[in-house]
Amino acid sequence: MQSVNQYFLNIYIAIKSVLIGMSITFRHLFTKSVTVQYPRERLPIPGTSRNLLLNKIEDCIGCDQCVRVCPVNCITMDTIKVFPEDDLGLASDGSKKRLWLPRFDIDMAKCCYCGLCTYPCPTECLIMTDEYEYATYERNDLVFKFTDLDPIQIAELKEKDHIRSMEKEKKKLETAKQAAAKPGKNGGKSGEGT
Amino acid sequence: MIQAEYYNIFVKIIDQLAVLDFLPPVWKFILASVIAALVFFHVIAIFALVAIWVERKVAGHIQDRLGPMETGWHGVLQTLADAIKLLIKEDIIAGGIDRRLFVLAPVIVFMTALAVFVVFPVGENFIVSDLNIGILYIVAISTLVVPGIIMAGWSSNNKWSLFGAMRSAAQIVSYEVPVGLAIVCAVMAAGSLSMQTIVESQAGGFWNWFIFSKFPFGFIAFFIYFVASLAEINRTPFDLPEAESEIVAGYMTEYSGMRWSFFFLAEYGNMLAVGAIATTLFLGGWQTPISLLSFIPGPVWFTAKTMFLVFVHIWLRWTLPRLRVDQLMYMCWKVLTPFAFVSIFGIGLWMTF
Amino acid sequence: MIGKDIIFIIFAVITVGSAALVVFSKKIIYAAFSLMLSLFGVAALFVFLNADFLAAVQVIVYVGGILVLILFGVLLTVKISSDNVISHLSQRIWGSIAAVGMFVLIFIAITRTNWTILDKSEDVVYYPQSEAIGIQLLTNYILPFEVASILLLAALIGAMFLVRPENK
Amino acid sequence: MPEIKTDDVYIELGKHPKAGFATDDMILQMGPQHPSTHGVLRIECVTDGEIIKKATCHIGYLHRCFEKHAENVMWQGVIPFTDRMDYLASMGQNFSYVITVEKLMGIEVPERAEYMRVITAELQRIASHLMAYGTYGMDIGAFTPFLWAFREREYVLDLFEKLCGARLLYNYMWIGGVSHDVYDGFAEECMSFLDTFERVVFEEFNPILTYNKIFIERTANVGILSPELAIDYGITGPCLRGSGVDWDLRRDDPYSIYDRFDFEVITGKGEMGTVGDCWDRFMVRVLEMIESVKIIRQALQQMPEGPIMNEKIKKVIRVPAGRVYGRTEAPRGELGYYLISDGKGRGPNRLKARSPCFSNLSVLEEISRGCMLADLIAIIGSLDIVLGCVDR
Repeated sequence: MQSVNQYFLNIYIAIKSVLIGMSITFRHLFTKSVTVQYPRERLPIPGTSRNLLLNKIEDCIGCDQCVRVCPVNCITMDTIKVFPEDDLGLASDGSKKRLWLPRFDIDMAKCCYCGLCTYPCPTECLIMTDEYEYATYERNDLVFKFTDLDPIQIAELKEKDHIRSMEKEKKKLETAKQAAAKPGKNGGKSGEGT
Repeated sequence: MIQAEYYNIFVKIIDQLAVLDFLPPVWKFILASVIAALVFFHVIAIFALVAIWVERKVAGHIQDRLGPMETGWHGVLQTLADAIKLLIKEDIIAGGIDRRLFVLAPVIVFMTALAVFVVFPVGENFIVSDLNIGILYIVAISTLVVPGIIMAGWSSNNKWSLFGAMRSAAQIVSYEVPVGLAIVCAVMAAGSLSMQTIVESQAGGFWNWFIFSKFPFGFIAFFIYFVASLAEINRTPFDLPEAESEIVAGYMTEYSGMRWSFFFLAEYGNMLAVGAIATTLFLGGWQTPISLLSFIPGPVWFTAKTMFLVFVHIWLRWTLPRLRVDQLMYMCWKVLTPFAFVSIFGIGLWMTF
Repeated sequence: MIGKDIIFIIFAVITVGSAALVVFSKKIIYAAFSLMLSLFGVAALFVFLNADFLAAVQVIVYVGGILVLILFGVLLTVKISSDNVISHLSQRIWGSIAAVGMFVLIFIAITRTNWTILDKSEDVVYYPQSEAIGIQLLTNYILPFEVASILLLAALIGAMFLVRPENK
Repeated sequence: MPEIKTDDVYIELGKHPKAGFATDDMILQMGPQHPSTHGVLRIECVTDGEIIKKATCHIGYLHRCFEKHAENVMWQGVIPFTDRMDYLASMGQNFSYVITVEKLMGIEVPERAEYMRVITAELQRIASHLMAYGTYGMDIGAFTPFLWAFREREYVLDLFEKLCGARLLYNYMWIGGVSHDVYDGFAEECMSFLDTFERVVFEEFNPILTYNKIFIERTANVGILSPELAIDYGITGPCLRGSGVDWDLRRDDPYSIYDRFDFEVITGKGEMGTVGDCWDRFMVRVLEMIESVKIIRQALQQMPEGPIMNEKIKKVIRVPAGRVYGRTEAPRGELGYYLISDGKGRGPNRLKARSPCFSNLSVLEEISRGCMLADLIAIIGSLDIVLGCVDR
């Protein structure tokens, strides 16, 4: 008898639960939809959102903190020390800029949007903007170049830097030679050998 | 085969065309049959287009979204665009496939879905062929789908396909029993196998429909037919043969492009067909519910009732989870079949006294 | 009535041709599906004989029942990965003797039958068969009908007994 | 040792002469591209028809060398990688890592930051369990609850986006505090979400899926995980509690400020079938969401004003030498990090993550033996694995 009751009870519960489910779904037929029609309607992006990275290069002092903290190495930075005759002016926080930045590339294809690079930036020039539609057809187009120097300038600077480093090397050699010449012959020999 | 008793609306139309007088009657009949087949192919195709759109919209609104919105007004043309995409898609036949059976299977499945439409009494004078054994014909044709599905599953040379085909065949063969018994209830009440006669015997208001007139047995029979027919056409909650979370897409896994869309057309054609059968057997076919509304023509009523049942199919699909194989069989043999016998017995008693 | 003949010939060719395929095809699965076509053709020929009830029953029982059983048998006994489900033509001599003997018997039967009854009435009056069959089954032939149903019931119970798991 | 008879082996293989039929097993490769393996998991099933004889998991398709990679980045640079471990419950992963590092450094976190951490971790638990609810419904065949769950999850993600700018991979909890303070109106938005969410769970989620008869039939008495087996396999989290074991790190080994809140630890009671079946595991998740709602309400009321970062934390973090194991109750179970530092490097010398999903998945082979193919799907879904967490 127990099992017979159970049999009918099961049928009753099944039909009841199906009807309850159907009534809920039927009610939802007339509720307002929660989606938006994306290209035409957009949800507002909150100010904190982390999307495309932007470097305000005129403020960047080339401190290399962002490069070091980035867990996926998506920032590449080259720096050239300023020459005595150049004056790069001040960054927004008042610190003096001491480096030329011939290269500041961010590969957004690698970026993991963690935002760690923006936190240590002393001049707050590296920020995450709310721009999120930057899909490209070429993967290379996702490498964003931020330097404000043109290629000719970069070439000149590199040439200059090369000369400077050569001179430095020379100076170093000379000082080494002089240093070597003073104490005795052994050091001098090794200096000549190089 | 070609009898005067087989009242055929297409033959009648062709007969009245003076241009075709030079043809012998047999050719006229063949011409009429070809036209009928073309008409129903298009009915299924257009219905499928509309039904898929409706299904997407209903699913969308149930799930608090909007569904297709871009192509045309509220996305009406979306399925058309998809159909065109399917037509021009590359026809992939993977290696290791039994090519002949693979190509033949969707044709057979679709053919059975199409052939059922011959005997539906859409209106008082609107039926392709009022076969004397109409409902038996439907049962016979719908069994043909099983070899088609097995063919698809076996020829795909894919284990998921084979699983799907096995499940589907077992399911359809089993559920033919409650479907048949539920049909017997209506046939007993009407005393005829002819679809038109069954409809005519339900004339005179909705209380004469078999779902209400033999209460509760008619209602039980209708309920059993509805549930079992859901299983016959592999709709949720009985969509095990194509359960995507279990066996990928069942017997359709290897199909793509036009061949796949034939299966899809057949599925929606079957939905329309079982809706129409349930309407004819239990909901009074083209009869008006109350005589006040008799100015609305029969075909409208028939279509409205069928579409309502199709809507319930869609509605159920987006509500319920899926059964397991053994529970499916339990439901068929231990729930639906006994209750079908009870209702046969009840209607038998009703008819006797 | 050339059109009617053409339709008949088409169905006859389908029936005989697919029956031949059943015998001669190498793959068992092809044989099984050809059998479906053959049985379907026979159903069509029944329709030609105004035996529509019989045609429907032919499709339901043979295509829906027996053929599906055969297909299940084929699918379940062989690995799907192995492609060589080949049937061999063995015992050709005995087989052809039996076939020819059967053909001769049927041919004799056809030639000796008096077909003139059908020739007299040019248009055969169609009358519903299902009703007549039903009445006959439940009046004159109730005993064979019940015996057949008891036989089927016995077969059912036997099948259930056979597949029952052994008691542990 | 039970005695094994040769006959049993033969019968199991289906090759015993008395068995009548010589049957053959079918080897079914489920995945790595399969709709319900929840990622790139391959399960090699030996099946007899639809009955699973053996289901072997093959993992590693999503292996990203996270632990090795962590040795080459700075201490704070590991946090984005922990995000990507269990990408459905990133806050929980952050939480576990940062409290481990703080334990090693021996620093305190400001009160306000602790509250923020608890609130976000519990919101994340809700989001993660919602995902489990939705995908489990989809595994069983109901599609609509999936999107409803996503709708609710969306509100949580909106809160997170406003809070820290990201929707999925937050990097919110930093060593020594949290990255962003709450915005104006966070508490009100959060409260209104919690109110509607509680109503939605009881009025929509439970009637349409949890108490649906078909769903109960599919999940009750399926994949029964006994408490002993669960403990033997090191199962943690809702899967363990579903087996009726009353164990929750938030209560039993309180970290952060969890000892200040009043909440219940939900355990499976075998309401619809046996204790430890799929339905119990599922129901534990549903009820845990309600408990999380309680915790968030209390935390929002108690939250003090103050700083959100420890002032001692420099931009380059120095961690003293030592080794430490820290653990939290992540949405999927006990998530632990074992860290070794030599005190000189700018990052960990060795990092080992004890991921809950990996341990939970290991029991699949044991509990799926002899069930049907459809049950296997139900069991995988009820274990609620994330392949990013399994493979790391």
